[in-house]
Amino acid sequence: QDLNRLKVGVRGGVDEQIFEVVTRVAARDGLTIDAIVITGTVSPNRALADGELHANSFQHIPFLNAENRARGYRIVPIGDTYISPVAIYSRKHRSLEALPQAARIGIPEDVSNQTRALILLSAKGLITLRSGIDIFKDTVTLADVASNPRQFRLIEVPGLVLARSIVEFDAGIITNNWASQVNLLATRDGIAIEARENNPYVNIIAVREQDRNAPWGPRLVRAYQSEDVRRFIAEQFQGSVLPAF
Amino acid sequence: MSPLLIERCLRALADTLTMVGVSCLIVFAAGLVLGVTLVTTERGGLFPLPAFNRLLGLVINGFRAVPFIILLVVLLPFTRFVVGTTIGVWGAVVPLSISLIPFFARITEVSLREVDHGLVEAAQAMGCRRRHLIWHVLLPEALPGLIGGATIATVALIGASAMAGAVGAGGLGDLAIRYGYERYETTVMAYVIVILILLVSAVQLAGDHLARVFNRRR
Amino acid sequence: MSPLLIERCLRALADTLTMVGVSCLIVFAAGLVLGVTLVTTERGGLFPLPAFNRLLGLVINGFRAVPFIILLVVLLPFTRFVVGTTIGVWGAVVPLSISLIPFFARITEVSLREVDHGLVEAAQAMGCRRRHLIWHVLLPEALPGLIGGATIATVALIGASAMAGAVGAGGLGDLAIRYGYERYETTVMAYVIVILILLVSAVQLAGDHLARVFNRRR
Amino acid sequence: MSQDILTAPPSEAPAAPLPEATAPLPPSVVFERVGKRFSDAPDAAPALAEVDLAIGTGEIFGIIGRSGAGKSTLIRTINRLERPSSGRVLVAGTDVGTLDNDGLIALRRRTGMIFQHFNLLSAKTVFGNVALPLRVAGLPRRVIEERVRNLLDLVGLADKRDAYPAQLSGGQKQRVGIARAMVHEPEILLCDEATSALDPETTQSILTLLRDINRRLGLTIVLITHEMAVIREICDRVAVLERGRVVEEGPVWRVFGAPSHPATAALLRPLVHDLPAELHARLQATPPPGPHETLLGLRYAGDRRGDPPLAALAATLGPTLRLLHGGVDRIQDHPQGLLIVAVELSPTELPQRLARAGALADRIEVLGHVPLTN
Amino acid sequence: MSQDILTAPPSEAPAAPLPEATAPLPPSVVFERVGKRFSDAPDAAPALAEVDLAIGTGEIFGIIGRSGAGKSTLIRTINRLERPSSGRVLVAGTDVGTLDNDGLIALRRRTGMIFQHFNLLSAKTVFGNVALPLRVAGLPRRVIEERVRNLLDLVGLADKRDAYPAQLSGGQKQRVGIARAMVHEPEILLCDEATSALDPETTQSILTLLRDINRRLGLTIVLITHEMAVIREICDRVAVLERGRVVEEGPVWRVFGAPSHPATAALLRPLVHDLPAELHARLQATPPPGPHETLLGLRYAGDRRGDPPLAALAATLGPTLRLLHGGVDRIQDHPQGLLIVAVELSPTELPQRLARAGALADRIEVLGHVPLTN
Ligand SMILES: Nc1ncnc2c1ncn2[C@@H]1O[C@H](COP(=O)(O)OP(=O)(O)OP(=O)(O)O)[C@@H](O)[C@H]1O
Ligand SMILES: Nc1ncnc2c1ncn2[C@@H]1O[C@H](COP(=O)(O)OP(=O)(O)OP(=O)(O)O)[C@@H](O)[C@H]1O
Ligand SMILES: [Mg+2]
Ligand SMILES: [Mg+2]
Repeated sequence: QDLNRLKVGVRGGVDEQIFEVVTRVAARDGLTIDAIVITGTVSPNRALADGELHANSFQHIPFLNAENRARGYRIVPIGDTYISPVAIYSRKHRSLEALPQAARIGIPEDVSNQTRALILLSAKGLITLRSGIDIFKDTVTLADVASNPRQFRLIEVPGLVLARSIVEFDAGIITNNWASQVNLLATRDGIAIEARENNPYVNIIAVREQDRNAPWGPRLVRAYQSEDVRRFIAEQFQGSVLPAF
Repeated sequence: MSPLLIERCLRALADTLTMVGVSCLIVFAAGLVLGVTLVTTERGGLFPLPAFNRLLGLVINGFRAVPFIILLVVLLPFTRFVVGTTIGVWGAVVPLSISLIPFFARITEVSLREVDHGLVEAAQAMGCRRRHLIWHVLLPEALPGLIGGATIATVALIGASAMAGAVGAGGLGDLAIRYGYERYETTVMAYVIVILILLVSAVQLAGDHLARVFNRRR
Repeated sequence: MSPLLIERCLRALADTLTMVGVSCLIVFAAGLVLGVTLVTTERGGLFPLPAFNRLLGLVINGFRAVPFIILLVVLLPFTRFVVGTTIGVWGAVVPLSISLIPFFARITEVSLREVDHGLVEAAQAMGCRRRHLIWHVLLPEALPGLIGGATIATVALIGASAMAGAVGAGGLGDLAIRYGYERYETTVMAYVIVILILLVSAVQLAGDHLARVFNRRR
Repeated sequence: MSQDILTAPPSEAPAAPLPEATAPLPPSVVFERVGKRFSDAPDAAPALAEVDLAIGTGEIFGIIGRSGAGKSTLIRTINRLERPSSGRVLVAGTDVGTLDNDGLIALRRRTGMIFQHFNLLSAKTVFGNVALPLRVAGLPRRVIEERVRNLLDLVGLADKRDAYPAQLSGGQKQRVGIARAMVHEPEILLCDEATSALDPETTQSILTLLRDINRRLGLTIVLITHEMAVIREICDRVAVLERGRVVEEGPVWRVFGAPSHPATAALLRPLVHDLPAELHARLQATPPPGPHETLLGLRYAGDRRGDPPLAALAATLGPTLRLLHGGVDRIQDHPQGLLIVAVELSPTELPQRLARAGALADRIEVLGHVPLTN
Repeated sequence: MSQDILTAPPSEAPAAPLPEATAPLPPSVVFERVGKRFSDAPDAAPALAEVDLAIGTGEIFGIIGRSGAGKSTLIRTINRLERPSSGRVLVAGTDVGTLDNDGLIALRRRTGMIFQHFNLLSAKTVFGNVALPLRVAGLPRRVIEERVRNLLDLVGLADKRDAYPAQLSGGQKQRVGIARAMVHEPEILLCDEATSALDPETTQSILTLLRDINRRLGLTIVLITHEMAVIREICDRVAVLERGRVVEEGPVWRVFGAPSHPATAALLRPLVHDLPAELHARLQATPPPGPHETLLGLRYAGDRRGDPPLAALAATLGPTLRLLHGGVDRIQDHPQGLLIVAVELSPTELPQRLARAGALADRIEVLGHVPLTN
């Protein structure tokens, strides 16, 4: 059945900010959105699966797939939101070529973002991964590194700290939510950036499978995928967050 | 500060006060009971039950050993059973309380151990039952220390409530983290932290005052 | 459990022991000093400096009011300055210590307040200087309570060290969170939590034992 | 007739002299070979060893002994605050060691205890402290209110009713302890130096109170004190503890009049009117050649009836007889004491006069001689 | 010559009688209109009010008074544990209220204090407690070791050296407090009921110790006690406190011999040998018709030299004269006391005999008459 009031779980930072605009847009359509800000990556899906939320908006597809697999949720995407490319940052070196032999490179420690970082490194030809990896399905860890010709030291560091302690490394691979906190813009400050095309890391609005066809779903997606939101993203994030609609 | 922000701060303050206030009541009540139980059932206590005491100690240690975030997840079914939801302010009260109860039990234990044994003997000599000893001797004599401990626990609770963001409960701590740290709006963070400091100072002042009032030993 | 996991557990245990051990030393030393300062400089104390006392109290409240994660971030430059790095075990020691020092200062304060004023008078009457009063009266007489408080603080430190995973320090708590919470490998989490409980229990037993040994009042 | 030195306690009924202990009352508290060790070290002296005593119902029983002799430890075994390491303690025929929790509480409610260190609850007012035994016994509020008020009046603390113990002087604290121990009208009262912090006047009024309750209600009192005057004043029997053992025991007049153990004698010595230091310093062992006085000690042990016959003494010892120091106390109507007198008699006269005076005192000693200078 | 009742303290040198207070020593402690209020309530009675006293150097000064009179509060102003609300306290000429921290510490190091409630550090052993004043004064370890050992020997606690206070009896604790107050050889010793928990024998040895140090080193002692015998034994002068005011003050023999204030009389009454209750009960105010004895109280106040002339009394009062109760104490060589005697005299004879005996005592009172039954 249709609803005029939705509880949506969002993550602090980018998602929260965007939803402030989405809420305004939706209101014009008579849809009230309670954006519940939830810290961390576990509760939003669980609360959704438990029916305490109608939808959430904080994750990309590979993460959702991993969660569905690991925890048996039946959560499905109903609309794309944005892509936020991962970049390689450095305060010491101006390009990938300038990285010294055995450089210290910080990478994320959580599984899906580590996958993303290693794929970026291999895409730039800095390392090679074992063959046969499907970037849309598989997860990659340090154990999957097949060759590392420049003997980079890849160090797992939480994004929070890596963003702020980038001076301690020759380079670091930082996801946007952490980088934006310290005013690092992928487009401006990255010495290498993830491809936008064919990028599996599209963020989405997710609902429970049973709500896939609920009438309020398209209204929510429509509010998100509006011009107001597009303009806001462009102004606010200056290229490090790209609308995926 | 914009009206929106002021409203958010007020909202967060209200959330924090609710979370902390309700949790406090639960933590004090349950922590006192457990602390008294720990002290009275130990070997040489008023009601020695060494095996039970060791078990209780182990359970308390267990709850203190588990990281909050795991406790939060493990407690989800219980939380839902008790308050009907696992998110928001009420969803936070249960894990917050449960993670602070063992802490306050230990604080209570330490305070109760300070009570002069001569006073317990005097009360025993007049034919006090154990409940009288607890009610008329242990608790009132330890009261200044207990109030001090409760103050520490309340501030710890305010600190722990910052983690309630993990269940979408909001509150001041979470607001500070979100603005200061996920949005990098440090002025807002500073405002929120000032409110937090005022809150903590108010709790501390009130606690100190009460402890002084109830200290009849000078 | 696979050899890899066993090795990880051992590694995490070592990390936890290092972090908690080093932080403990710092927390106990600084917390004692601050707690003694709080008690002695208050109005009616041994060395009344009410204005300073109020300021110190405010600073301590400030550090207790700021959520750990914000403190961690704010302290990053300081941490780098002191230990040369912001990550790993040593990067965690600084924020851990600094977040627990004010806590232990308050615990110390409560314990020191319990000391019988008659004993202070007796020492004053024999011409003790303030440092003698602190060294020969306040600290030894409060020792059982202080040991109890130190036990509570150590366990709290073990708990807080789980959050130190946020700076990549590793340790048992972090391992439990990573496996249990982010990867859903609950058996591993269970193993790690058992180790944590053993650790906490060992600390508690040792603390209880020491408090008993140093309690000369019975 | 002048009244101001007739200060017998006002509430004193014209009672007959106390019964002698020859007709023992049914025992209220019995110690059977009670021993207590605080340390496991085999060479450590025990705090109590083989204590055998029986205290009669309605008796006022005194325990004296040197500091550290074990008095407090002994009295604390009666209400099982201390468990003996060996032997047993019977109260009203029941072994207190075998009592279950309810039995123990019942026993303790029939017992009052005044502690050497007061042990007042610091968090309760004077009223609250004294009311506690009644509150835990579940008495109605009005009864409590009235009884506590009465007792506070009796111990002179009516105006301190709402003070906390920290605001009281030492003696005031002790009186709160006394009131608290008596408020529930116990059958047995254990007093561990109950009047040590009190001035003589207050002590007197407390002793009067104790004896009054003892006579009216048959209260059994076990009383530790260092003030021999207190023992003399109200105790029926007394036991002397020395290194944890009972070394002497009996009616007060007999123990005080003729102490048989050195420990007793040592405790009583300051009570015995000693020769003052000034006199002692001038004393010579042999009669000096010139005019001199001889100092005699006339001892009355109280075990025969008859007061020191001053007239007969004067007739026997001559017209120079002066009382220098000392006196006689009546303990349970037995006059006891030591008179130190001076007489001017020549060395030849002295022996025969002494021989004649022999019947006029229990014992006569020549203390020495003082030359007359003026 | 029998020796066993000659128990003058062994260390006593053959000293001349103490100097009378007519030649005052230079004052060591002076109270000038000292007042103290604990409560701000205007109607609350002050703990101290307008206390003016001067205590001489080398003097042993006693303070007595009813429980709650303000004795402890007064003595605590000397080393500024209590600050007076008004007036000032001078020690060796310096106002203690104006001392800075170093001055205060210096004063306190020249002062020892024995507390009414002992106040021993529970976390230190007996040795540690007694050694503390020396340790904080920075003495070398060997000196400390030796002095503490000596003092523990003197107070009889050598075997408890390593015990903690909780393992001691009340009297043992008090002796630790005494040793601790004396170990740094203070010039002024403040004793707040320093012997209240001690048996008479131990009390005696402590008093001997105190007087010994007083004589040898000129120690000034301010001493609160409820044991009048202690005052009589070692004090030079005594002050009586009542509701915070000094109501009487002077040499002990004068205050004790002729108390001028009712409070003093009340404190001394139990010391004055009262008529025992048994006798009192049989007393009649008017002479009965049949054969009877008359009880007389002969009072000696000590302000004239001369011991009770027993022979002259016997000659005056007749051959039936018996000593019933009471005695004479020598205080600072002044004999004082009350003799209660019985005589058999007819109502017509009595007045003239009493008139003749008038010169033989300071005061003679007729207490009453007892019919002779046998
Ligand atoms: N801290 C306090 N607060 C309020 N009143 C007090 C305080 N200390 C003492 N008093 C009161 O002051 C008066 C004098 O007390 P103080 O201790 O000097 O008496 P004291 O003469 O030593 O009596 P005692 O012989 O019983 O020890 C008492 O009435 C007491 O109740
Ligand atoms: N808890 C304890 N641990 C070890 N020894 C103890 C303990 N309590 C008492 N003692 C010892 O036992 C002995 C008897 O102590 P108790 O208190 O019975 O003496 P007391 O006769 O009451 O002496 P006082 O007149 O000084 O109060 C003392 O030598 C004391 O040191
Ligand atoms: Mg005792
Ligand atoms: Mg006093």
